[in-house]
Amino acid sequence: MLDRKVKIKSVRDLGSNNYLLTLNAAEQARLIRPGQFFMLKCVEEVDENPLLRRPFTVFNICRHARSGRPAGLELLIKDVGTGTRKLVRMKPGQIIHCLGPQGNGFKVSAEMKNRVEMACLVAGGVGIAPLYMLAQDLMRQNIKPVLFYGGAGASDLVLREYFEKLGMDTNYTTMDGSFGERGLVTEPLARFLHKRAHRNIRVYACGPWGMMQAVHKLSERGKLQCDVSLEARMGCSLGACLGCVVRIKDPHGEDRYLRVCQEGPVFDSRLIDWETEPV
Amino acid sequence: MLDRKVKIKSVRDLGSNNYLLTLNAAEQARLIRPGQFFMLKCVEEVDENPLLRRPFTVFNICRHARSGRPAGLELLIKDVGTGTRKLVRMKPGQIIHCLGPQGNGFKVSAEMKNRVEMACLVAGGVGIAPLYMLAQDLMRQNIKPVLFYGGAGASDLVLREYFEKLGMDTNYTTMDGSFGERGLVTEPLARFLHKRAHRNIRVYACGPWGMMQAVHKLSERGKLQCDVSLEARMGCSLGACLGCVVRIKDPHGEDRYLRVCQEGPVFDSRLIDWETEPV
Amino acid sequence: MQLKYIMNRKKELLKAPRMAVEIAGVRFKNPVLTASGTFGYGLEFANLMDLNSIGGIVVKGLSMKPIKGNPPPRIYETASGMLNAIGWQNIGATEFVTAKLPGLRNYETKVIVNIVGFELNDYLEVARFLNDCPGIAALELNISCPNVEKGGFHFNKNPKDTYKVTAAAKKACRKLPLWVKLSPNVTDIREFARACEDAGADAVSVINTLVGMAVDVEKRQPRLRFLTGGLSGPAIKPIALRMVWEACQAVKIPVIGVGGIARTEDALEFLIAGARAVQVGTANFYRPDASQRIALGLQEYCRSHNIEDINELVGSLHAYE
Amino acid sequence: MQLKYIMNRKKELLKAPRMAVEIAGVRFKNPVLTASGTFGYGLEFANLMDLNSIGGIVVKGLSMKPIKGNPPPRIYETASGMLNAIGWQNIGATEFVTAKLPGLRNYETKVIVNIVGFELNDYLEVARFLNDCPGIAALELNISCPNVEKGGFHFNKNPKDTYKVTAAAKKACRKLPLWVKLSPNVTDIREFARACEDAGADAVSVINTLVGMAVDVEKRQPRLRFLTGGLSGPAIKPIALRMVWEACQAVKIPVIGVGGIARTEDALEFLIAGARAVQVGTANFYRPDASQRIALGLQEYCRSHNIEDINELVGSLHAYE
Ligand SMILES: Cc1cc2nc3c(=O)[nH]c(=O)nc-3n(C[C@H](O)[C@H](O)[C@H](O)COP(=O)(O)OP(=O)(O)OC[C@H]3O[C@@H](n4cnc5c(N)ncnc54)[C@H](O)[C@@H]3O)c2cc1C
Ligand SMILES: Cc1cc2nc3c(=O)[nH]c(=O)nc-3n(C[C@H](O)[C@H](O)[C@H](O)COP(=O)(O)OP(=O)(O)OC[C@H]3O[C@@H](n4cnc5c(N)ncnc54)[C@H](O)[C@@H]3O)c2cc1C
Ligand SMILES: Cc1cc2nc3c(=O)[nH]c(=O)nc-3n(C[C@H](O)[C@H](O)[C@H](O)COP(=O)(O)O)c2cc1C
Ligand SMILES: Cc1cc2nc3c(=O)[nH]c(=O)nc-3n(C[C@H](O)[C@H](O)[C@H](O)COP(=O)(O)O)c2cc1C
Ligand code: FES
Ligand code: FES
Repeated sequence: MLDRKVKIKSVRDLGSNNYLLTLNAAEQARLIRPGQFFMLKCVEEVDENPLLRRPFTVFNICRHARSGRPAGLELLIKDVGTGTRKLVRMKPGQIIHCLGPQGNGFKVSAEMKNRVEMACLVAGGVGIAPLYMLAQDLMRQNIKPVLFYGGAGASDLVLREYFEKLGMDTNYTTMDGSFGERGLVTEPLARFLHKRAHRNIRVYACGPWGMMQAVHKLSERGKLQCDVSLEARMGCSLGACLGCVVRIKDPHGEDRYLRVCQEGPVFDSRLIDWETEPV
Repeated sequence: MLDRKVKIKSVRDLGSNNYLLTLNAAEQARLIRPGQFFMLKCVEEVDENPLLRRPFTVFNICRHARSGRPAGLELLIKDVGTGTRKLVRMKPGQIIHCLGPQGNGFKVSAEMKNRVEMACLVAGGVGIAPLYMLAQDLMRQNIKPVLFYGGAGASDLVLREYFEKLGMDTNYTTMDGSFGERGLVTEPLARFLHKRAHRNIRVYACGPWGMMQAVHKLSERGKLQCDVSLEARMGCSLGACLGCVVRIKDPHGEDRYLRVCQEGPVFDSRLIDWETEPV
Repeated sequence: MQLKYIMNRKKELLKAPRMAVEIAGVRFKNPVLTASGTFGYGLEFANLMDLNSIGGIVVKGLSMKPIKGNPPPRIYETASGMLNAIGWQNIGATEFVTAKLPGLRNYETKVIVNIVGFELNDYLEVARFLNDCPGIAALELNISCPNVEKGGFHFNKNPKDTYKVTAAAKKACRKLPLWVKLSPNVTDIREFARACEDAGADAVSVINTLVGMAVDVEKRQPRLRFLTGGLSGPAIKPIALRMVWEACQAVKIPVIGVGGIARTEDALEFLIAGARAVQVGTANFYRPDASQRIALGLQEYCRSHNIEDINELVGSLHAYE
Repeated sequence: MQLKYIMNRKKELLKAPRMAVEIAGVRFKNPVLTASGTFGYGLEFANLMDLNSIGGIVVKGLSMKPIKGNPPPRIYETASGMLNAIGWQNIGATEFVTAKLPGLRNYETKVIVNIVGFELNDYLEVARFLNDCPGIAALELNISCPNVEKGGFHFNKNPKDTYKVTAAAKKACRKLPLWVKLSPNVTDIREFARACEDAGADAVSVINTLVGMAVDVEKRQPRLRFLTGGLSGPAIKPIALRMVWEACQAVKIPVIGVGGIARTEDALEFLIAGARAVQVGTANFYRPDASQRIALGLQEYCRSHNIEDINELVGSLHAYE
């Protein structure tokens, strides 16, 4: 974990309030594992509003053309409020404070390939962010990733070409039917899992709470392990403020709180108390 | 008085933390009298810090080359704190809220030339701001303006070339002796007034409180009318908050408060209670 | 063609949300007022916004005789807020009635007069005087100003005194509804709101400013000559909102929300928390048409959220189970 | 040449301002501490700043047994501030002493333990326990946390209760200096500071958070599941500073300033107003090395203002005549 002032390389408008932010943060890019995130100060000056940094997952590491060495971070940012708005309105060359990488990402290990045949990556909108590096990691372990990507309309399915270029199977859904199947992303996922009952499939999900809960239920029904990448309002990302917790229901019915910034953001979906949305 | 969103045309660095800000505010430029000021929101967004607008005198009106019609405002801005810093760091094309013209400026009338031979314009540092338009007005009435301009060093005597181009007599002082006479601006002024006792001279001063007080005393001694342009922290500039007052000592020794934004910023120096600095 | 136009217009009108609220029998065309001391006597803003667009104007605190106020510096800006120690400078009730009120009567906006006093009798005197002046919709008893050496603030230090001054003032202005403006500088605002209700107040305005201070570290001097001042602006909004919510739980009379309201969203928070109306204060200084924008914004919100009557919104907060 | 270098170096050292302050016999190398609940157990920040650069660390409020805390959402950002309703989540005193304190002892920075409790006995139990643990410089009695249903906050509602809990706690931790952390949600902080002093407290920390609230206007739900939360950050600085100044007028024991301190200038304001030391809170979140920067900044200020000893600055405010 490092706290650095980094330069904004570019801000690309992807439509539907989504932006791809590229940061010149080579030093930090070298440390990243899929699913980890960075805390960005959404303004140049440290005492300006918003005060608190905002968490964003790394979408991709960009690399030097020749050496292939990490050169910077690519972050997918959806403008949803004051902080994100200020961030995406910044100009190349401007400086922001960037702290990370933070959190426990997805654990993809070499021995996993013996147990896992296939991985379903389920994204709702900007929840796509952590899944690209995860897909690459899985492929390196010869685990076949299949993408399930849902949004309100076609324009919400940003950056899908990245996944297509990896040669992945993709399933798209939109609520308005403007692209892919009309309806919820859990529908094709349910059919997919139903057809492959008793196969060793691993599920990964990131998106709105309700969507992740639905994916969790499908996984439970199929007795599949499901990892979800959660969101919570964060004060510090250092484990100090205890502001970012999610409620955990342990097997004995006792509840307790884990910090999304430390014990997460990726959790086994069976741990989560799905009745208590943390945001 | 108008409240407009205006575009920044340019920000010119004059050295020593002074900047010349040009605003595309033709509509408002047409309304100005010398000594009036504008309230600028020092940030683009209205709910950002600093919250309150900041007052700045108009230094000059820039005009269309051909028609000679007012095209915008030139303001001399010294970076002394958060608000001014944000303002001078803005880029051409950015938008700010601009309210004005506000306040009572200098009253230069046609009948004045019968009573007044000559005018001493006394400036301390950025206090030069209201004096350029005043000098032009005086010259239009055939009253000869003489400039007394003091600063800490040569680089504080910004924009003096504007006055020289008008063909005015100028007297410069610096505390470090790097330009003009070494010492306080009141010294050459005192000599000047002493040599011309019993002449109909009018004095105008703008600068630090202590300097204006000294000029006031010199004027009183010479029984000359002296107008000072005061500073005060302003909440609204509309006469509503009562935050910007200066203490007035009336002839009966009773004190009361006048609003710098409404009854000022230009006051007859004899009115002022010089013991109570308003900032 | 014309008929169609009329029909459409009628539909539109039917669809237009009802924005009026009532406080103690007085109807305000919408729940947006301006806060005392931040909008002068109203007319100062006539060039910058449409005074008719808002529900009401609460004018600067008035005493019977003019008050000079505190020596400067009187204001200082802080993070998302400002301190002020104006000290009740005002032109006096007589001058207000002769020089300002006639101008205000040209607008269809309700005028509420905030009244100040050092002692009980000061309040009563001005209340009695204004009671008979046409064009005033209500009085707002300011017992919560922290910026005078021995001002009415002491009436807001314990609920018994609050009761006393409120009851007496209520008697003094029988014709006019009486609002009481409460201080946030207390341990429990509910006690004070209840004291007002018990004493016959028709509404409470919550909150006045929080006492604050700032220091010039170069001069090692207070930033305000009065040493302390009242903190206002967006910085205090969370505190004001909490107190409004508490007051709403404690009393049945209407609560008027004040403190850090600068945008439509802020006003909505207060209404949802239970405020019958809101007052826009410090925001008037940096955005002179803030109150008009908020009034329009509320209407827009109601329209887009299918709320037919703004009163549906009042107190509609549903807590977590 | 070398001699000259040594002489110069010596001069420099002689010139270096003395930054240490003393509170109840404990020497802090400089007056900058971190505030409870905003710096975890200290070690979380070890990678991001030099823990040795600051005077002390006040760790997260501890109870004897671990506490789970409140359900989320627990925090929300507001204008220049934030609301929190953590609800005393902590690992418990035993775990702290075995798992955290040994790591902290590797630093030359004083460790102060903030203690929480629902009832009198909770405080005494943990105070007694910590009293015997080496490596703790002082205890800070937190009777001012607004974020637990029936937390110690009630000890801060009237001075008598404050006296009672302080006197009892003082007895329970005879070996350690006792600081009491006061709530700003009161009518007169002086009464509470005096109660602490009378009860034998060695210092008071002023202030904890102000109770605030925020509403999601789309969901019409509170932003925090606990409904209300404690407001902290730059927004509250003017209030904190005023209360520190008031407390300093009221008591002779040292006052430790807390509330919205994010920059050197903020710390200076508190010291000049009379605080013997300051605590940096919310700023740690958005600038993890804020406390170190402030410690350095204070030294720089002293140097450039020819202040030989930082204690000269303490209480050096000169009011207007
Ligand atoms: C570990 C982690 C990783 C994240 N990664 C990404 C990422 O890669 N890309 C990305 O765009 N976002 C990501 N987020 C979410 C992102 O941090 C928030 O969108 C951001 O903090 C909002 O800040 P703001 O100031 O713009 O919104 P605020 O002004 O704080 O909130 C504005 C409004 O939006 C609501 N809101 C807040 N967050 C969200 C949200 N995520 N979706 C919808 N509404 C919201 C708030 O409740 C509020 O009503 C991540 C969050 C976490 C915890
Ligand atoms: C009628 C009027 C006309 C003015 N015209 C001009 C003008 O033409 N050009 C111009 O540059 N300024 C002018 N000023 C002053 C200008 O308004 C202030 O410098 C500005 O408001 C400071 O804002 P800030 O946010 O940068 O400083 P703040 O952050 O508010 O203050 C920073 C620090 O500087 C101090 N300070 C504030 N104002 C001044 C000052 N004027 N000089 C020195 N220290 C100060 C403060 O006390 C504080 O310690 C005028 C003021 C008035 C009342
Ligand atoms: C400069 C100034 C003057 C004020 N004068 C008065 C007053 O005369 N009477 C009163 O009841 N409140 C007065 N107030 C308090 C406001 O009416 C309001 O309660 C407070 O500022 C909080 O609202 P805000 O945050 O929207 O400004 C004044 C506030 C300011 C900033
Ligand atoms: C997330 C959070 C947790 C806190 N926890 C505690 C605590 O456990 N004990 C305590 O005495 N104060 C606690 N506080 C209050 C701070 O120590 C401090 O008094 C307050 O935040 C004001 O300072 P600031 O504005 O610098 O943050 C907490 C504050 C925050 C923001
Ligand atoms: S964000 Fe502070 S503990 Fe997780
Ligand atoms: S600035 Fe508000 S009255 Fe002058």
